[in-house]
Amino acid sequence: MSFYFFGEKIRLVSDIIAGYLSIFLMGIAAVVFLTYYKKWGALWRYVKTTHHSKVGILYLSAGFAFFLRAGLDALIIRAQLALPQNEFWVFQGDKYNQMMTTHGTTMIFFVAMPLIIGLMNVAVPLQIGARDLAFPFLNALSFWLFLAGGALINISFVLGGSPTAGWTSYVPLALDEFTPATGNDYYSLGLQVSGIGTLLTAINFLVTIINKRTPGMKLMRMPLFTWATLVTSILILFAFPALTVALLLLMFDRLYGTGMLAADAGNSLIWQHLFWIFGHPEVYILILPAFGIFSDVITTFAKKRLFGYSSMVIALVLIGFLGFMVWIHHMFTVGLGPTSNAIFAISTMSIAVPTGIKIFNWLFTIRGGVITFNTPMLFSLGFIPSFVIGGVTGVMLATVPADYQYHDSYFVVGHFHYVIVGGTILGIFAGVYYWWPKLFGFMLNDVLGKWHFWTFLIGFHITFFPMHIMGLKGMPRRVFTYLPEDGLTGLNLASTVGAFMMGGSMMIFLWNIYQSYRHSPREVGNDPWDGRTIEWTIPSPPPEYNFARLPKVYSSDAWWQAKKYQNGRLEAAEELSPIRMPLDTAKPMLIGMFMLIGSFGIIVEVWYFQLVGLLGVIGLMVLHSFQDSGRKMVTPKTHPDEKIGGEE
Amino acid sequence: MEKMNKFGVILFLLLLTGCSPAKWDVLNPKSSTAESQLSLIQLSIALMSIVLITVTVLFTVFVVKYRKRPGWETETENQKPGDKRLEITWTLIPILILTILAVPTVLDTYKLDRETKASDGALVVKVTAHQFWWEFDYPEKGITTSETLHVPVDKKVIIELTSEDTIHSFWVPQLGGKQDATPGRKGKLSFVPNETGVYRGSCAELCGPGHAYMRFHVKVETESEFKAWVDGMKQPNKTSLTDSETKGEEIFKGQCLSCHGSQGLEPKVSGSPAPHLGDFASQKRIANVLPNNRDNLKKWLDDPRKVKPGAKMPSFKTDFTEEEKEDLIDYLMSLNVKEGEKR
Amino acid sequence: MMAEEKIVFSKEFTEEETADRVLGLWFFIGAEIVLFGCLFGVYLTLNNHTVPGESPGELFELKQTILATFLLLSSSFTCAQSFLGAKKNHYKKSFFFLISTFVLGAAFLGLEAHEFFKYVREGHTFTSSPFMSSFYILVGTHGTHVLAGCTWMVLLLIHLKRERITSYTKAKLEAFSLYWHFVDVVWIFIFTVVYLIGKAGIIY
Amino acid sequence: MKLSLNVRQWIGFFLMLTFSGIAFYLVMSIGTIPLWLLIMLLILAVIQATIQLVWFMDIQQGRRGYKWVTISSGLLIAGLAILYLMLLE
Repeated sequence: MSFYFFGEKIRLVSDIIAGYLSIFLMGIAAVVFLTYYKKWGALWRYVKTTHHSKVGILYLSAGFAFFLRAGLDALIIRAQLALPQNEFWVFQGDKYNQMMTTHGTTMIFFVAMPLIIGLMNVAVPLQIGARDLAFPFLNALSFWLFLAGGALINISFVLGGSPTAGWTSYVPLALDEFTPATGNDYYSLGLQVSGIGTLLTAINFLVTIINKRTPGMKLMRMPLFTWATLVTSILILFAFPALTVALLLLMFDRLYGTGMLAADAGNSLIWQHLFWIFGHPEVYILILPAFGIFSDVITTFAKKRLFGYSSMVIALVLIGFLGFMVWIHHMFTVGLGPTSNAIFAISTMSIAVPTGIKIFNWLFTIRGGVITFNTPMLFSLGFIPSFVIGGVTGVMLATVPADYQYHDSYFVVGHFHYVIVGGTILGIFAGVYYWWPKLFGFMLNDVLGKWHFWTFLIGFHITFFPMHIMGLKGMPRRVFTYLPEDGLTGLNLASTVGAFMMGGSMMIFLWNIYQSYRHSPREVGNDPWDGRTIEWTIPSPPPEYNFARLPKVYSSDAWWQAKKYQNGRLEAAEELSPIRMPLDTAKPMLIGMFMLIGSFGIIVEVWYFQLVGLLGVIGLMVLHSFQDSGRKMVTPKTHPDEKIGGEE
Repeated sequence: MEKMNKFGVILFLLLLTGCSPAKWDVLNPKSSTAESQLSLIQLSIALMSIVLITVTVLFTVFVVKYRKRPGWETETENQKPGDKRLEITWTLIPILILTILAVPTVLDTYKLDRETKASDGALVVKVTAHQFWWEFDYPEKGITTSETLHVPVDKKVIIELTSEDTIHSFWVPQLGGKQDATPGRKGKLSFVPNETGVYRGSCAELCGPGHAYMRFHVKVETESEFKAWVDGMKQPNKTSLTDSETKGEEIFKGQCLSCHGSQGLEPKVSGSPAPHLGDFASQKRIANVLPNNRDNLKKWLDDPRKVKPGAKMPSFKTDFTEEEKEDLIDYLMSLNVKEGEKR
Repeated sequence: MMAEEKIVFSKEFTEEETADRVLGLWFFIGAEIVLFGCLFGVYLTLNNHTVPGESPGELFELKQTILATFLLLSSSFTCAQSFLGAKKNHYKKSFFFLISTFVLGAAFLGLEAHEFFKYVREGHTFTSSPFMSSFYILVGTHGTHVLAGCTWMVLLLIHLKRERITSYTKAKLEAFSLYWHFVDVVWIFIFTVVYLIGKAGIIY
Repeated sequence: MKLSLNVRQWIGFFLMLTFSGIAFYLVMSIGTIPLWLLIMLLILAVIQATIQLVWFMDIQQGRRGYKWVTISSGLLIAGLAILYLMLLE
């Protein structure tokens, strides 16, 4: 059975039908839920919001939704690889490549990035004492562009097949000569649209952190998560344009018949350079914010100042700078010559120095502290040894001749999962558990949290440690199967078991959210963790203007100092006065929608969709130009929990 | 606790696989190149173990010692928020460790490059990657083959790589690290095999749906065996054919030869669109997927793409009668390079 | 406990809001530098991937390009003057120079469109060779920026006409002038690297 | 004597026109470019860009340091990209 959808033949085979069914059922469930609990109004308020913490919640929830999807892809991949020459459902050959590509692309661009950006949205303005980001409208727009891009990549599976060329999408394989199905068009357009959103976010955070700090919050007094956000934003700012150009070339080559990336007419290596000029900083875009989260969490739960604050900051900046100087190490086997390879091997190794400084500073922050093992702290402690494994294998990969052996083998797969899961994902969980009470006013259950942590960590090691050995035994990455005589069966089976354990661990997390939502006590107060930074001075959840009066800050760990020496009160930097807040608007959502329509029109080559998309986006932007002066003047009242200013 | 997990995992895996690291391909090199790569791997593992152990020990000690417990309530506020001497120490020691690693890395990188460029009497093999098979062309010997690369032992081999379609990557773990085969570019790789045997090789760069089965073997032979094989390759396959084999040969000439070359039937030209079948009968697996036997061959002829996703070969299910298929299979199963024994 | 809320539409921006916009635009320009840098890199790489009968030397008509260059450089000057006028609260000067900027920008676009049509008529289309594709993408991306700038100017002119010079229009004009000058800087390099050097060819 | 911004912009305007004209004239009269002319053209372009950056993109308020930090970082990465892409040929 099959039908045509804008010229693309869609064959209704079992997995596609399952895809349609699940979309349909989830849609129905969502509608029923929203109607039954009368949540349409709340949803609409979220759609219209431009407020940083609500946009943060939107980012987090969309990110987790994509996490479930990409996790499902991972389980499919592991099920197919469990046994040699296995035939799990339909996921061999092209279908396996679809799963592998969506898993990678989604996890990086639509899970790790939005979850991190979500946490930034939630925490950064609070940490620096700002009312909102510098450009709230732009912030909402970034979210909806990201969602539009993510939606494009995700629906491609049921509209003619997902992209198949891996998340790196190397040409010539990704050109229409070798992958004529629309999958890779969805890749180029989806990443382009969400990339614009990410770039806007970066500009937004840069301006916010530079211009919007509360009086006394000097750069060298900022919490480490804010520092990490600053450096990350710089990386995004300069890395994403390279991806934009690469995707532009890919789109023109695939859809408009140019030959810039083709092997015979053009030059295929242009793609690899542009992609990795973006791609390596991207790795640091993912890990630096996690470093920031760990720094904040570890200081809070060890009840101790960060060891070597300034060297931590310098290390962050150094890692960010060096992140741009190492991309050739992804291309050692291309044959660019020994000089290139040697230079980039050394620059790659040198990143280990600032990273090492950070690790030891964390260790010495713990030393002499009073450690409590709450869930966020467990995730941060689990990170240290796990990430060090990923780090040392990274140095091993930098040794060029040895990398000829590791390159594109399962050793690399093991390495980057140790870095991304052992670093970024653990950091995200630590951050979510840590800032959850600030966001919602209740805590996540600690016992379930610990179950979540231990199952996740053990599952993680069982899944990814064997991969190093598989690589050393000669298993290349991105293969959908292997032969019985390869001697890889036991390792792969173990890895599959671990993957399903991690899947189960995610279920515990979801159950924890539900349980805590139902049963956790409300009114946790403004400082449930006995925190150190100024986000813990205001009520949870914060009022929309965050700080009725901005605090005056005299040191890093200002709130901790205030609790110790100032009777738990921070000096106010201003009198109570009306605050200019942005207006709610649905325009960002509509721009995202028109972007989606327009990009979809480009993919299926239907001119009227393209026109509608273009006119819609331009029209809304023109409209916004005449409405951007609207502000809400909010007169704040001090909250009893507010810890800024003298006793009232 | 973490540490225990990791040890548990490693132990569990070793039991499960029942093998020792000495048998892992990369750690069990059979050529000069792979040996020098292994020595770097060992050096880096040793150096990195120092780092890993230091961190793990400190981590465990600190977490256990400073956990909150009755009797451990300390003033954390007045402790030093940093220590320049300590921080300089853990900046300098990593730099030292990395220098120990960087020097041989750079030297080896240049050494490998020099070895690859110096052609001093080496055997040059032009390797062309196709979706999803490898073509091995010996320009000095005037022969072309696929699936199994034959090389003599203790003699330098230079592999010149290129690709016909997408990017592939040539990897034989036991003989040395990989090099990309990029269309429109030349990649180069060299090694001196030092032990006879058959080694597994594979494509390491995603090249399409059939990537997983884009494998090959390298057969390292003694000098005389290699000579015999080269001579054998230059001969027609077989002098006397049975009836059914003759019929099969006719079908082969009519239907298969336009894509597949076969030794002795047609002059071998490099760049043919499908693998060469000169020694088909000696291959372990059909198209690297199914064990090579008559039943599987029939399965393959009926629907190649079902057996190997993305295979370029069309289905011959309806083109031949059952009888013709049997004849063709008879013929294919007779294709073998009988080294030195031939006419 | 509930905070009072009042919605206002004020045509005055605080100094903070203006500073945010200008800083944001600087960062945007930083990203654009990398974008155009990559496009230049692609163009220079594919420079000699031509088909017979087309090469930069045979294709480019320098006389038209120098005219376009003069137009755009002048528009940059008028744009700066317009902002200078706004700074001195000189409405008429500001408005006049902004209109001049728009006219010059539009004329530049017209010339570029004319040039592209000429090439296409001669058979050098977007798909005829990687060289042509990368040329159209580089110059076309710049042209798109000019077009976006012209659209932006139309909006600015309406704002200026309606609001006269306020902190609100000044902030908008300031952001725009940064953008417009940057687009001009890119053109200087396109003119030199693509047209001049391309036309003459280099002796190695 | 410090010139007013207005005067500087007039000077900059005429300088830019002159430099473009010189570059145009040189190429038209010399033809194929020897190395010195290549360097000359690039210098002329850089001077024009600098005039734009310093005299035209002159924003007195806000944080001016970030202007040069952003531009130089952008140029560094763009330069690396151009260098490595050109090395491909």
